[in-house]
Amino acid sequence: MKDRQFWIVLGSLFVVFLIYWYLGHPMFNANRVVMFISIVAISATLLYNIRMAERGEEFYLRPIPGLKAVEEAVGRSTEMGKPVLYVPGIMDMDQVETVAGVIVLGHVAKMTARYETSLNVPVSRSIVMKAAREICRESYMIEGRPDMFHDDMVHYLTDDQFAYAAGVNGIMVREKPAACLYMGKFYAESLILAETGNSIGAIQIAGTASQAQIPFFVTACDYTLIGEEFFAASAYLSQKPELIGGVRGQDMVKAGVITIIILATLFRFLYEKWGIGFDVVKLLTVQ
Amino acid sequence: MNGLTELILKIGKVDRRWIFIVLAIVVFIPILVPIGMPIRATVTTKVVYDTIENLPPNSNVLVSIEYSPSTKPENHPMAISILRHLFKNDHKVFVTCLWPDGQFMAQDALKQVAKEEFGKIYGEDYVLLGFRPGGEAVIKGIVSNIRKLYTVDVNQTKIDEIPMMEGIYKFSDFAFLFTVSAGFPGTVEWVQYASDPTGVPMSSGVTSIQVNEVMPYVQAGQMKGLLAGMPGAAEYEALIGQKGSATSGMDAQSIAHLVIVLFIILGNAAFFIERQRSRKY
Amino acid sequence: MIWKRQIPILIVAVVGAITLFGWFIDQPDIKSFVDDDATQWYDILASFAIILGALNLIKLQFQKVAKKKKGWPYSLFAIGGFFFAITAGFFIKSLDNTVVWGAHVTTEGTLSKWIFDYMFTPLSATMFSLLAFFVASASYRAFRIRNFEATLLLAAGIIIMVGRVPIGSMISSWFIMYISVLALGIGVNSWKKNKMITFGVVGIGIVIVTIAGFLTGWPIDQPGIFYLPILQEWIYFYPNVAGARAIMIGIGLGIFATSIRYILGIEKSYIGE
Amino acid sequence: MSTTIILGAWIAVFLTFGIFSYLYKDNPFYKTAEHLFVGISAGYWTSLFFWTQIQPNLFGRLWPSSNYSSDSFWYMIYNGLGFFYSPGFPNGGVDKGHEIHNVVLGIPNIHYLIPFALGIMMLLSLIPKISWFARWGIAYTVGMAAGLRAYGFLNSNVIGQIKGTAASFSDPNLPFWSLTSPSIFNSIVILVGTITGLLYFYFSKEHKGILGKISKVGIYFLMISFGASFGFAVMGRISLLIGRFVDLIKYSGSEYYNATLWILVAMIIILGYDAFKNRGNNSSVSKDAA
Repeated sequence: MKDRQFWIVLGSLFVVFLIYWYLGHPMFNANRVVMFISIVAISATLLYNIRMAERGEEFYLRPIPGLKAVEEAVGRSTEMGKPVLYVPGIMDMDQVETVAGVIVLGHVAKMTARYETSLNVPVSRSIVMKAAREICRESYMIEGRPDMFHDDMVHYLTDDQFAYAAGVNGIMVREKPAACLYMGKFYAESLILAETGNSIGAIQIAGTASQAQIPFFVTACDYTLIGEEFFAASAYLSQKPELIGGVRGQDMVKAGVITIIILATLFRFLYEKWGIGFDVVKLLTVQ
Repeated sequence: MNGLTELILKIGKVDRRWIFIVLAIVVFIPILVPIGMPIRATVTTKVVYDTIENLPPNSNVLVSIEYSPSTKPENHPMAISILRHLFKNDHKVFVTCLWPDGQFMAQDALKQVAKEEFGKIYGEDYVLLGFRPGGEAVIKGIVSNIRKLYTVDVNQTKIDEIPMMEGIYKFSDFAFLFTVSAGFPGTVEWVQYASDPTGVPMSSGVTSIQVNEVMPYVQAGQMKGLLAGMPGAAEYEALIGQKGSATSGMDAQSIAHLVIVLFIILGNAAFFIERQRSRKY
Repeated sequence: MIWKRQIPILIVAVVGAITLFGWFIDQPDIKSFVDDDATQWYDILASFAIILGALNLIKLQFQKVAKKKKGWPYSLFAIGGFFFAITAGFFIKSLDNTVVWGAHVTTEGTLSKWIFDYMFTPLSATMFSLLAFFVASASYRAFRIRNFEATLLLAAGIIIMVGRVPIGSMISSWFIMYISVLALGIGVNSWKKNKMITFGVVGIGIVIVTIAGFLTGWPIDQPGIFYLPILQEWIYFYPNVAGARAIMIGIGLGIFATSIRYILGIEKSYIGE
Repeated sequence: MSTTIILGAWIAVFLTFGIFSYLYKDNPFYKTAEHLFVGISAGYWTSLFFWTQIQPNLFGRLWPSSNYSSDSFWYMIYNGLGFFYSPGFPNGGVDKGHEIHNVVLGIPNIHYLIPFALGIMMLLSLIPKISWFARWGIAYTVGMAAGLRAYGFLNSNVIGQIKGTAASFSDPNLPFWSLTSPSIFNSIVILVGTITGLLYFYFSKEHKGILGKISKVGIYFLMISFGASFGFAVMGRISLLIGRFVDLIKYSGSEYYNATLWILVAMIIILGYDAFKNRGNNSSVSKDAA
């Protein structure tokens, strides 16, 4: 019973709901009870794991291959004495993917500080520029190299999608970076960036959850963090309890979803073949 | 053999604007000189056709337009073919838009099909309710009480002055929903906030790029078939027997695809040759 | 501090909880508030947000002109275009002036519709169609078979691209069988690295395919697994749906988790923290 | 063919070629067209959103014509606004057929003052010093979107997909093998693909041993899915290009005075002359910067 307070609250909520249910559950839309229970159950799982993480409980997160590739890429650009180009996507800080992109930038900035490689971060939103500068300055501080950090390492180009892609292309062609990292939310311009990066022979690593752009990054880049891998990587690097707890909680729910799929197939077979049990399909149809 | 490898490698180094010119020519010529290849309907397109064909006579059908001129070549032929099919079977068509410029697209389609081709009467056979901003919240408003959201139609006439709006108060008063969608808000939001919570059957015509996001709904039965991109629109034009812009675009689409596949194969051939060479030295 | 931080978090928590549990409440007037009024407020605020975004964009252009930043003359076009669209929307309805205010934004023959047809449509449609050219050049210069996963991706992509268009139904399944025998040969060659085995595999493969072809009279669409239109339909309706479904469930849970974190006030990225 | 349509055709063709000229290199034609696009879409959104939501559904509820009384204080404000912009505030109130609820102090639908106030605060946030004003309005939209999406995604994208994956294996006339119609083999493919795909995104355990093999199968299914969306994406882009060429061909007709031909030739000459004039310097940078 690790988190007594959590279980007491959950238990009492459950009892209150039972009493309310047996009192005829006024004002409650009964045929959506399956959704109500799953919302409460999943939220409780997430909250439980976040609280455990906040208590400092050690969670094992499997190593993310993409992150190792990032270290190799920065190492390679140090050998070749060329800069590292980091593109945090084209959207603003209200997008969860941009927030994850800035967190990964902090990790990359620590490496460029340690290896003394120059870092170039063109951005397309003013709030992203502020956040990116903050996190880079902090990383250079932690690595004990505040002297190496200068403000225009992170610089604003333009808000417009294609003008930004053209601007970043110009930087790639002029400075010929050895490593190009694309971490954040991308739309159609992902293709323009990855293709030019390919033509200058740079190592390219991408990370995004934008489903339509993942195929282009997978074929054009050397390594791609796909969807949730990107979020797990940023949680892993940020060491923020609510992010690590969130990843852990979602894993538990995913395991639950897989079990339910297997059980549902089984029950459906039993019910339709020999009439045993209950109609699972009706249960899962919530209107 | 050596000459060929040199040629492939040389193509790899060529300025990419030559590739742009090749694509422009390959797309331009088949539009001018149509070849007319046979179009074969796929299962998902047939399911849409059968679902609309089996709708009970003059039922209320909600058609929602969520695309803009930037994807008009894919979406507009779908809207026109579906409207032709609905008006041929004398259904009552109600049109809403979740995208601002969807209102223009709906206006063009209705003018061409309802007014000019079928001579339908506005306000009795079809009505254009127009655009309301708010994305998924607009869908939730239509599901619970459409009259609070749409008090006037696109020409600013009051709803209760429109005869066909009689008895239409919320989403479940419609027998079927067809949405023509190009992104957010679109088909996904209509499944999540309208069709799933109420059980009203729905189908959709989407741009090619959105097909992958929507296919799981079709396979799980949350949607009745799907028109997938311009090929889907061309197949539907063949099913209703009225050729349109999608069919005429298919020749150019076919040849352009072959050229892109050729580029991928050539590009990878050059990649293998270079890797072979770099391993030797 | 309270105004900038606590109150927005409180608004998110209260509005989020009401909307989330509004799905379950059956009581008429709470339901009508949650489903109708709260939704209407959302639509009104969404409109203000879009207008704010537009004005912000134009503010940037004004600053660019004021400070004479690089390329400022082009910002004059942006500002000119903005005021031209505003006059069409708010001041000059149309030349013959018969349209009601409000309907003028979309009715035929108005200035707004003219701007939409002859300026907005070509600009936004052409901007999107640029991507066709970049896809073509990237397909030559960037889409590489780096590993087995990339091979699967490109193979599925090519089968769908060719199978879905009319030309795909004209390619006979026997032609595809011959190509797969050659592809098998390349695979075996790079795996076994022995010339003899490769020639053996390819030779036997061709013989089998030819005999089977003669026996059945080379029907163009049999066997189905090698006929592109049927193969592409199977790919995008079964294995593709399985993969897309795994991603969809993952993202669905992710969005659920983020929404709950917003409502519980754990996630505050929307106010820039 | 009226002159406005012909003039429109010529402008449309100029803007189309202006954007296409980006393929050659970033040049003044492209920059002009692109900035016009930014300006026009900003102005166009502003007017459209005002006339489809704010005027009918906000002002229509706060100052309905059915409650109009020229001596009430509330409608005096309305007449003041009408003085500034009469089309938006026609005299006699806005007549959009809204029902009237809770009239307080002569103000109909008083609860709509809340979104009105939050909206004004959002517009005021343009002033740098009080840029945080926008947070309340944004908080409302973020809160409501969270409440809507939490339910919508869980119901349709999780539970709906579980139902779709748990296929029925008991149906006697379901064939074991068939490619394009439901069959036992296809149901197994969906079941295995979904479960292995989900396990690929499992982070709490090292992907070794059995879990390693399962997630390997999972990534194969994911790659096929990415391949399909790659194929569809290319298809969509080509369709859009076809649409543009069809329009250009239409405008090259004689009734439009062959707009396409003239503008194309003019642009090629201008850009060609410009390239010829400064072919010496930085031609390598501009070549690839496109």
